[in-house]
Amino acid sequence: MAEITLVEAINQALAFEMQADPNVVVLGEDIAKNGGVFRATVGLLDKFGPERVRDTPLAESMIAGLSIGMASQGLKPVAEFQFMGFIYPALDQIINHASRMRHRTRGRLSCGVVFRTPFGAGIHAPEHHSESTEAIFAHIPGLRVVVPSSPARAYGLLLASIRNPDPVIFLEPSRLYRWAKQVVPNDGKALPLDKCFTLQVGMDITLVTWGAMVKETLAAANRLAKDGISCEIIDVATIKPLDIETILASVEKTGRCIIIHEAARTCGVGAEIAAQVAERGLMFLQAPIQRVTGYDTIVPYARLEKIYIPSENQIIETVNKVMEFA
Amino acid sequence: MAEITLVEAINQALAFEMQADPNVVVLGEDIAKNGGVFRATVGLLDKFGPERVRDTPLAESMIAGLSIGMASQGLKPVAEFQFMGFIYPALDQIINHASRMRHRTRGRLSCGVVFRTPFGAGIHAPEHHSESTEAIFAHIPGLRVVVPSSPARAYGLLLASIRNPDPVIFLEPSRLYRWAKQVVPNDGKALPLDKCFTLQVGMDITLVTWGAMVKETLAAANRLAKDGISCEIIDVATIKPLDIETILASVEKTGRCIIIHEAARTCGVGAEIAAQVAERGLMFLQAPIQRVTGYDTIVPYARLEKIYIPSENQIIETVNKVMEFA
Amino acid sequence: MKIVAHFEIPYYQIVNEEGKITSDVPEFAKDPDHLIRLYRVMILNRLFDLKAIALTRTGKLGTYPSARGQEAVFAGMGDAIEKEDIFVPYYRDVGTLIQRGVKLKEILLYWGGDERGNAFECGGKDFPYSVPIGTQMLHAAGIATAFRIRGEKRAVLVTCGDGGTSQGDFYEAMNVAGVWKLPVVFVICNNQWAISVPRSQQTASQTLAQKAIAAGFSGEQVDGNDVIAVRERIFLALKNAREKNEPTLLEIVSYRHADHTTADDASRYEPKNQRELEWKNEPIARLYTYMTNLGMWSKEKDQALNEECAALVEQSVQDYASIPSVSPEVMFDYLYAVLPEAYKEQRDMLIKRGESAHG
Amino acid sequence: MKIVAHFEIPYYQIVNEEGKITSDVPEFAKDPDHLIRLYRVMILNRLFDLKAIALTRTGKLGTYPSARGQEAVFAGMGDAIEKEDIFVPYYRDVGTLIQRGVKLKEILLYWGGDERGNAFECGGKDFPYSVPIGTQMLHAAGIATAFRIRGEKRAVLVTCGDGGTSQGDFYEAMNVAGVWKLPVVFVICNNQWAISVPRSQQTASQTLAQKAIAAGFSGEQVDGNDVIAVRERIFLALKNAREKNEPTLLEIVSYRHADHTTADDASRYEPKNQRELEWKNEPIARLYTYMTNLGMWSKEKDQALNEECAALVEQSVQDYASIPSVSPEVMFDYLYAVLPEAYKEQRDMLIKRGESAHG
Ligand SMILES: Cc1ncc(C[n+]2csc(CCOP(=O)(O)OP(=O)(O)O)c2C)c(N)n1
Ligand SMILES: Cc1ncc(C[n+]2csc(CCOP(=O)(O)OP(=O)(O)O)c2C)c(N)n1
Ligand SMILES: [Mg+2]
Ligand SMILES: [Mg+2]
Repeated sequence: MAEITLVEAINQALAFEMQADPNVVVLGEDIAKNGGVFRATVGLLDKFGPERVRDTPLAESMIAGLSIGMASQGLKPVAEFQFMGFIYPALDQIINHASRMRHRTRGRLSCGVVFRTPFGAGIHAPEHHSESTEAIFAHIPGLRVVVPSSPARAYGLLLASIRNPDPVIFLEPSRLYRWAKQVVPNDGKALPLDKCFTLQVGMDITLVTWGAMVKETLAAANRLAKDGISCEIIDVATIKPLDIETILASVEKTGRCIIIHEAARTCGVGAEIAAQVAERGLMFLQAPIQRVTGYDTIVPYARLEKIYIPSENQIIETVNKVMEFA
Repeated sequence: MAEITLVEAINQALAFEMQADPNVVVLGEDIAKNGGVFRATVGLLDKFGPERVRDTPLAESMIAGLSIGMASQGLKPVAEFQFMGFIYPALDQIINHASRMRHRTRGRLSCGVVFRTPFGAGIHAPEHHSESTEAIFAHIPGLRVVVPSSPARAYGLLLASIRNPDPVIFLEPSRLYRWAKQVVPNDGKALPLDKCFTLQVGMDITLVTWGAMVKETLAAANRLAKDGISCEIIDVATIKPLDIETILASVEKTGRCIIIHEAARTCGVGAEIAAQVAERGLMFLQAPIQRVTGYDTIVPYARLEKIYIPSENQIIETVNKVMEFA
Repeated sequence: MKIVAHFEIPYYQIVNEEGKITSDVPEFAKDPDHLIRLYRVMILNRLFDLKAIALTRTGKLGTYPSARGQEAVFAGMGDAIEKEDIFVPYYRDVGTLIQRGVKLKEILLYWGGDERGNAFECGGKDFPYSVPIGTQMLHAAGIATAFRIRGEKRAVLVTCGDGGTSQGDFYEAMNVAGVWKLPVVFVICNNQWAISVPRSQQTASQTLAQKAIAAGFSGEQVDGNDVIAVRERIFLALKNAREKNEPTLLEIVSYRHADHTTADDASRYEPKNQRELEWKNEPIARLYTYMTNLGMWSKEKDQALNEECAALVEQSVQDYASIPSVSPEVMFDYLYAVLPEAYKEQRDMLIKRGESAHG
Repeated sequence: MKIVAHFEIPYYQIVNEEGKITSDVPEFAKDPDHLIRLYRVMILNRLFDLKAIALTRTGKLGTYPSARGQEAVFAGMGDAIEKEDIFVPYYRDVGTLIQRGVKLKEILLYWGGDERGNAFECGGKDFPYSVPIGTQMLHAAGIATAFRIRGEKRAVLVTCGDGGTSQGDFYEAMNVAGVWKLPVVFVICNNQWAISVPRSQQTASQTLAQKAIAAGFSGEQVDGNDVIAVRERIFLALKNAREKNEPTLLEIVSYRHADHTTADDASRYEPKNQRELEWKNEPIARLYTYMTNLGMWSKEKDQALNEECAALVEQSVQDYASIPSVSPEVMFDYLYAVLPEAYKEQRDMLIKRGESAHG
């Protein structure tokens, strides 16, 4: 079986579920004939036709609002926003409607939609193409927020997201779209939407991360292992609802915790994880929790984006600092 | 001198600054002839005329986008969003433009706007009128987020916000609009935008809060004092940038910290404060940090909103729990 | 210079303010029972509004938006729409909801601050009120898209106010309805005010109906005080939607004979006398005159109907009062299809607190 | 039924695809120097685009959006607008920016991934490129509002693509411009494509110009391959804006003779031959023919001009290459007017890291 990239795994999951469930409809800008600017939806138009694979006019609030209407009648819209920087016009529809349709109708209507979008910096894109604002969605009750970091997890988590009856914000790290290949059997098996994935078991320190930063974190842990520091790596994967139990159990074991994310530090999801570990795991902590994050600045345009993204070195330095804490 | 309410203090500050600075322009829905649905802008149309006091068509993205354009040419727009639940259509303009105009033009253009909006539950308003989503704004680099909790602070902080050359999100706790009256001299004196206010000095525990929850926090501290528990109360007031030094200094003294906010817990601003205290003040902590917050649910419609808002009792219980921690 | 496109906006009226016929009477309006049904909904709506306003004064309801003066549009819509169609209201559409099977006590429950009022005992997939102005237009387009994808011959009817036409969502919805040929009818309830902002300050477009030109389909104005014209034009537009996948924009022109909501005080901004001047056009008297002139209605019948409707309203207030109060943990019960582990502790805490608050 | 409003959309052309005059030639176009100036901008734009595309291939630029085939609209705008007016571009407007005083090396710097390209050494308060589609229309309306409040006789010129007309912001901006009588000219650069989505799938409206009807002011189509018509219509619209506070919507119709950007591959979706068929309309050849026919231009002059422009482009590439690299801490230096205490530690960390990365 051939190895596939993360974006190919997305495509595989979409095709699988469209085949399995006639209610699944894919929509977005340039997703039909063009197959998506990242090629995530390539081939779907030919396989499933223009009724179920729809190029929309250029309007993101519209994409979200349409999806909400469609979902209310039992369809399963999977909508693509071309980049996370362009999802903001849809926030009103997402916050004021998608997240609360079930709640405010006491279950009479629901909103089983998946809003997919590539996110993060590092692909030399124009301004506004490199945002990581997952924290906004993580704050909104009623939403689920899912971030895959490997082809296999992209496949399994996307299937789970489509099958889940709640609105899901599905964030795809564009920096990983073509990073690593993996064999991903097209078996239609979903992964759980409420569990962290422990990517590496370790004894000395817990590194909690998600999305594109999994790459640097794995690399850092690899180098740290050579210095005899054994890192446990947790890929949060589902940011909302948060599986804090897995994280706490790890911190109980290691006594140390670093959270790594690309988003700006202040009020990022790292703050929530740190707060919960501090509230519930204070007694385990042998050193202060640390966050390695993007700066509290606008994500810079391409020239400086590499400097913005937390580096392998930054992670290693922070681990060393935490390990030295007495 | 007469005592005035918080909303009257807002009005006083607007009138003062419009008089002092001809560049200040006020705009929003129903703010001119009608004086605003909460009467915050009452009288301004008569004093300053229809060019500078503008009823807009009903469109929030438009209100934000217009303000950005106006500010780029040196005006000082102070725009009202009728309720926080209706600011979301403007998030795209705020996140993609207001917050970064100075940054992306390397200072050539700037965006000195104030976006005012009432927020919070507890006034028996319809659905979507009771949100507290300050955390969204607190996450966005380039913005300032300010929340007054008394007439005097409303006056001084609003003046400071208008005079500040950065974009300010100015959140007015509608539950406090007519809660307490205070003499507020119309002296044009601004308050600092980067300092917490210590409302009450105490020795045993630090209570960190802002906005409408100042009310319950003060009341709880009052009752706790009778049991011999001395609370230090910090009104964060400016949520972004965060004056963590004042909070840390207090926690260093008391060894205990509770953060109280009305917004949903997950990824609320309380998480950021807890994270920073845990990172930088771990050695001071005699008990785990706790958060007393709104639930991770949609703010319920009027019938249940009182149950949603954290109560005086909840604060007292949490303080007692933290005080008992050994 | 050559002209490459031209457009016209028609205005429809069948019965004028004197109760006189000004154009062909449609078939349905020749049936007295049908007219009386329409009339009854308008009376019920008006009496219900008065009662609801009274209830807000005693704190039994929160804010309430009255339809006074606009009853014809809500009655006409409810009458024109088929059961299988979907209705997407804004927040003033009590008259239509009644005809869709929503109970008066549910409407009271909603404006009394309880989401159970959105649960609609009658079932169905109509939307609840939309508070964020304009957003619902897109939901309607989405529902219509679902019908197209499934090949169902159903239509969607959606409403907004004159103020709502300024929102981007209004336009985006019309635009996609035009280009995707969606079976949706957009209705603007033009009552001349958006809270305190008059129609003239909302937009410079001569009519609101012409906004459809931007989306490439037809728009028309209808006399909103003429329930016969309203019902007929909406009926035909829905038919067109169902049969030809043609969207339509209808601007129903009337006047808001009330404060915006009970939280508003129109005397601050409404020119003195304007309401009085407009009152001669109000829709209930017009249909009364028309039917009385034709001998199908009388003062006596009117009184009986008013009494019947008043009793219904009274009953609904009692039904409302006897609805058992709700457990706070519903906040969590409808948040997700299945409550995630992460929030169970919060739900338990809420229940514990609720108990101690009561005990 | 009566007709209460009617509208027409005109189409303007002065020189057709054969270089023949089809309507009155405006005064400015009788001045050969003026025409040559316009022609020069178009040539410069085209050569610059080709160079920029080449630079992306070697990684010296990031993504770049070519104006090939649309040079007339950008040249015409830059010529028509006054210095005191404000220009609010979308992202394809190189030809206009040049005329506004922005240096070619700055444009390269921008597309090379550096915000300094937005700093415009020439100063002024023109806006930088707008990447989030449609948002800039509102900025233009806001700037125009500032002019009205201050009583300044200045106008604002703003652009978007055909795709951009589907955004709510586009409509909201036009609506407020209409009702507030704002001195703003909205220009739609209709190149028939929004990335892969053809004009026909973007909206059902017969013309894009008619979208102005929704906002209550006039819209017109202009032959976008006829730089004389483009320049004249924009000039008049700006004049109207300045003198009468009348907004206008101009749909400039041309064709995108390029991939959407260098990150795109139009062969995936563009029908074969369409580009070739459209090429006979392209604006540079048309003006060349027109001027040559009138004896004011020649092959020799053309070659000289091309050489001069190529040299300018070449020089700009060298200037670009010699711009010193930027210190990472600029991220913080332009974030706020004065960096708040809360972020100083992060800035220091960044500097420290930068040093160690270099050292
Ligand atoms: C997005 C949004 N902004 C503001 C409001 C507050 N608001 C409620 S009703 C209203 C006026 C609506 O006027 P119109 O659309 O004409 O409808 P009407 O109430 O007159 O029937 C406003 C501004 C809102 N509900 N939603
Ligand atoms: C809000 C937003 N959504 C999506 C995009 C991605 N995007 C960039 S250009 C483009 C197509 C624009 O087409 P059009 O408006 O016709 O302008 P053109 O590029 O053809 O000149 C899209 C979808 C964006 N930049 N902004
Ligand atoms: Mg209205
Ligand atoms: Mg285009």
